[in-house]
Amino acid sequence: MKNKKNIIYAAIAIIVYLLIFTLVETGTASRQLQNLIVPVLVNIMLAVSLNLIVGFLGELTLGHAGFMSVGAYAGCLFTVNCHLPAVIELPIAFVIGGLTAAVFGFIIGIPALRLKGDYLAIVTLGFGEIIRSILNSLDIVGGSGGLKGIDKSSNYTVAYVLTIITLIVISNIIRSCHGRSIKAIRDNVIAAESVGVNVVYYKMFAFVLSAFFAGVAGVLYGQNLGIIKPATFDFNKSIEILVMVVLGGMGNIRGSIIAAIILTLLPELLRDLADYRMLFYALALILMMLFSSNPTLVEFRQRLFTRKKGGK
Amino acid sequence: MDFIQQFINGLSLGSIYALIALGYTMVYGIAKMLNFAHGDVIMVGAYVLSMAAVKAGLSPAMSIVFPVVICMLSCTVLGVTIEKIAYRPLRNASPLAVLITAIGVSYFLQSVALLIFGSNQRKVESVIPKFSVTLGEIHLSGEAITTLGVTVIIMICLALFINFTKVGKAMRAVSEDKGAAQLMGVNVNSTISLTFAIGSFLAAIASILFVSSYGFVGPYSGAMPGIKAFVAAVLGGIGSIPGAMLGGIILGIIESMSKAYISTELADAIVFSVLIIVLLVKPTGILGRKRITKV
Amino acid sequence: MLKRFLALAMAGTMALTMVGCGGSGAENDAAADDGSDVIKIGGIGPLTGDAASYGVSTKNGAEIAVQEINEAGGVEGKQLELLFEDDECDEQKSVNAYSTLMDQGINVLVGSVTSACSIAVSGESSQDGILQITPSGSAKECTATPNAFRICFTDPLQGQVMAEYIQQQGLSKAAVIYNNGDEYSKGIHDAFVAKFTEAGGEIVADESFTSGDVDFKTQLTKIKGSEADCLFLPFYYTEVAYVSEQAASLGLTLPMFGCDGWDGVIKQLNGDTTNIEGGTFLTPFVPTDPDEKIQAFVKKYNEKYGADPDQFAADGYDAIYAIKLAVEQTGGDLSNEALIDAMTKITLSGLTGDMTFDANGEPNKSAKVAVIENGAYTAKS
Amino acid sequence: MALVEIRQLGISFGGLRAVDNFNLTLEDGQLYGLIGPNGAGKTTIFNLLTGVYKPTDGEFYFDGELMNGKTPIQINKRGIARTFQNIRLFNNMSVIDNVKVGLQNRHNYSMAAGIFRLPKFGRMEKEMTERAMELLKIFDLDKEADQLASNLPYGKQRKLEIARALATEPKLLLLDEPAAGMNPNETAELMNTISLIREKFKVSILLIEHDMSLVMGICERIIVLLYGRVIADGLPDEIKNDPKVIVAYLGE
Repeated sequence: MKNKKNIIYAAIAIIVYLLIFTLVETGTASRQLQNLIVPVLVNIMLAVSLNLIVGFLGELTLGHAGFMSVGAYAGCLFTVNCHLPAVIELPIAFVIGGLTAAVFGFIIGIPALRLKGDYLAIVTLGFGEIIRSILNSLDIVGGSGGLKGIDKSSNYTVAYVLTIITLIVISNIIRSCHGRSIKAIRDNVIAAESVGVNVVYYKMFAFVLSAFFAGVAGVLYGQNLGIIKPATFDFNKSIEILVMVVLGGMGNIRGSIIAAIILTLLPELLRDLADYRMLFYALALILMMLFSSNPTLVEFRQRLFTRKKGGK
Repeated sequence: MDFIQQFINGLSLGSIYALIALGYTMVYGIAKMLNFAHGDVIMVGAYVLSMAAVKAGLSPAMSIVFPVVICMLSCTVLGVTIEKIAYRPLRNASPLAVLITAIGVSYFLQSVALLIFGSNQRKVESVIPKFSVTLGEIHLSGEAITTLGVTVIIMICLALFINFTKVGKAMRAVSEDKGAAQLMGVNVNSTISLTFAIGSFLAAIASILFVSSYGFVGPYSGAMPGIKAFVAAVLGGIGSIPGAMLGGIILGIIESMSKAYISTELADAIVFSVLIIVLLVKPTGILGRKRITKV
Repeated sequence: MLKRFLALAMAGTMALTMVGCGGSGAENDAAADDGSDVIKIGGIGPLTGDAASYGVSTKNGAEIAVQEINEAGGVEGKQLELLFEDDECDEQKSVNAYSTLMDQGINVLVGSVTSACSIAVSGESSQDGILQITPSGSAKECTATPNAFRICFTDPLQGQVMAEYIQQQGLSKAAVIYNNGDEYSKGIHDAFVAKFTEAGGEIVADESFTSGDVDFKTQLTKIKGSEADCLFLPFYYTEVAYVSEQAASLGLTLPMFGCDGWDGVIKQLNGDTTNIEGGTFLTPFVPTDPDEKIQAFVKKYNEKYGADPDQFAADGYDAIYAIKLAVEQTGGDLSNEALIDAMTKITLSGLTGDMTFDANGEPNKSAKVAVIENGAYTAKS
Repeated sequence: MALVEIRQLGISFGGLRAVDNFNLTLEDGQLYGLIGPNGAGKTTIFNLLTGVYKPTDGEFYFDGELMNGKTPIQINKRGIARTFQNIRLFNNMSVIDNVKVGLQNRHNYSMAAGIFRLPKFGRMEKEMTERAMELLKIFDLDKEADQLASNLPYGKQRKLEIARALATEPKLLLLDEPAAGMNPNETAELMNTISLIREKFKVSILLIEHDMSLVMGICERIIVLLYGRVIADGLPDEIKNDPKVIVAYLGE
């Protein structure tokens, strides 16, 4: 039963890749879509990794863009200064970016041991802003102008492989005893401690792992774009990722993937609306939250769907 | 001399933060939600003020009173409307859903302002009569004195209102336990509406004093002061009225002092570091109440 | 289950819509030579977000140029069409916008308006080889690729020119405030500081702030306590307005100098320039310049958009005219190589001065100095 | 030394003396009851024994080892497990996963095994599933194994909490009002289950309960607490007739 499921997932992963491959290589897909493949995959990695903290560990953070930026800078700084062949350089860059971000994940995990809810949210927001303001004033990484001249050596295949690795690692962890410990902490810290779950270790672990993948996603982002600047990784970026997690469903990896795809493509599709785009995005955000969380509307929706499903 | 002037600069900046933080803390304390759109209500208030000031053409006294009243009315109505449309349906939803909605409202107000007023900042004439006090080399602007005075008065009024009136008691009851308050005959919905009305009224005052001090408003003018004030509220202990005041003033002084004596580039980093250190030492902020988890 | 299916279906449909409108991008070069009557010009800049005013101005200026050219019969028998996309001043969105434009088969690109976005786009556009003219991307790297040109000055150039100018006025102790979060401001600042000290001057106060700041009293108080004899403010007019008012309220009255981002400050102050009287800045464009061409542009802009144009609008306008000249130079050949080659051969007499372009994509043009006097900009040469 | 040796244990919250001079010796396999009116300090004693609170004075030895100052996690690893007065389940996890979290205390595999699905992962997960199902069967919860814990009826939630505590393979089990909110039938059933797990798992039990039929029915000895002090300690029959206890419960 479980094996069958894994085979299906593997098949889906391969089919999706082949689909992308055909669309891109035959030129069927528009430039716009081709160009969006990597950003979509970056966002999937970010959303899924944030879901580990927000959805599975149950802690609210508003500083995910901070992890992403640290990783992006560390990894891209390496590629800018080392001129190795891309095959060697790129994997090292991803590891460096991921590890650097993981170190920051560890540092930011410390307050998470003491703080909860809104307080943790504001502290992580603060951490993100601190990172940004330090990057802004560091001339060796280009200051506010950003780090320029990054080799654009990644492509959609690299991005796809990284995304699949992220998905496999995170979902396998979630469906292991370690993931159960993380979820137990989310549901009830005191009970988790009473049955011997090492709360400190697993909280730290979730932060470190989540930061690691955010860092890798950051490197990918930088390698794809060729330039990174501190202003990109602001509070709004963190919110953008958080919105993907919340819309996709907390603790729902598939949901995060779908939400990341929709929310990356949506603004691009709304380009025709020009000036009204942000307005629509804001309205969509409010309405989607109302529809997914308002008791009356949720009930209405469920009733609608149950009837269609034949009264299950 | 410089030091005193810098201290005063910090104080005047801090009193603005404190004033905005009072609105945050008020809403958080009672409704238990982070109203991320608070800063943007201030922005809307500033635009309203600028339009009302232009259209007036009344006697000198009225030309001050009229825009101020219009600004207060529209902010209050806006706040209550936002609560009714966006927040009330999510009364029992997860705090995260409410937070995202609040962010949505914030984006909404910003983009509406952008569509109506364009991206350029707009000059708003101060409604506070121009005066300033000069002691030797120390300058104290009229706006700073007014802001500080108004903030202190508002803080005292709010504290009295919450602690000694019947409505205030109802608010505290809602804050402790919505369900129990309802059983005790408190109308939870109207109490929270009232909270938003007061919060937005405070936003109106903040917007009047903010534009009087700085003179300009743009679609994104509310965002940064909003975040800073939010930090101030958390620093002082969110939900605590004197805490918001204290947090705002401390934040303003730290910001000013670190710009003056450490580094202008890293001032924001220092402000946030102080916040993090304070919270690590005292997880509920300086004046926040300790919450005990009962096992 | 159904919900999940719906979500998936939605994501799929969205992707498919994009596939559907594809195809044209791959045949871009073909489109260039198919003898159609339209030259498609892509434009990219921030139309929403913090930096929206720059993008909007550029777009407006470019639209006026397009309209003028089309009314005069187009270029080489072809009409111009401007397709302008928003990038919110975000590099990723800028590249997205570029791809969208490529799908629509643009022949030339005007953009992006801001530096970092422009650099990110040139990473893509250099692979396509398409002519890219950034109207206002002032960072050095904006023209790093062979296909990229710019209309405005570079940041270092402005800093150097202003350092020399200030010293010519007999001032030697400068106080500087700059925006640490903005590359433009920092670029001018760095070059200014280097040049100013090199020439024997002294920087007695070097202060910064970050984008979004509105309180400058701390920095100004520090400057007041220094021995500065002038104040250099290399940043945009929005913040300049704040600084000038707050300096006055602190009793700080030093002569003020700035950069081309100052353009627009008078409007920002509602015409009340008491606190910034005598402020001097470098600019390629002054709307009060009696020059006939400029007055005609200002009039049209006012009619169409109800405001005075700023330097961004002028840059956008000039970028379109540069394209017009390049197309005329090639005799209607819209291939990328021909257009890029033509760029180095044209002489543009634009709103922002007379200019030629070198093979590196840099404009050669002279700077004008503008002084704020009695509520208006006065050109000073 | 006995399994549990508690000597003059006490804790103060500010000026309030919540527990004072508490002594207890519990041998392997014994079942003690802890009773007393509300606010007497019963749950506080549980919190002291499980490391949630740190005692201000006295000593607590478990299996010959001093437990003062140990964290809840360390104490659980030494072999003490508990349930809670207000049920604390992992509500958004399935019933079987709740038990598995408890099992993980003894059955574990490395992170790498989890990520790469090494053979050890499959082996351990299979073993854990089997053990968990066994436990669930004892509490008649095996049919609900895949349901969310929060969807269980109240009585079953209490049982699941006991099952989860037992999964950590404790030597001492602390039950905080296990029969609260149960009807007489369910209580009787619970009594049987408690006797059963004593037999099967060879575990010592200390339980807090207000339901006298349960306390008198299964406890070997009973300790009565009032205002943080022990006022009586003895066999069920002695307690039943102790005038101090009657006064404490009924007033004079």
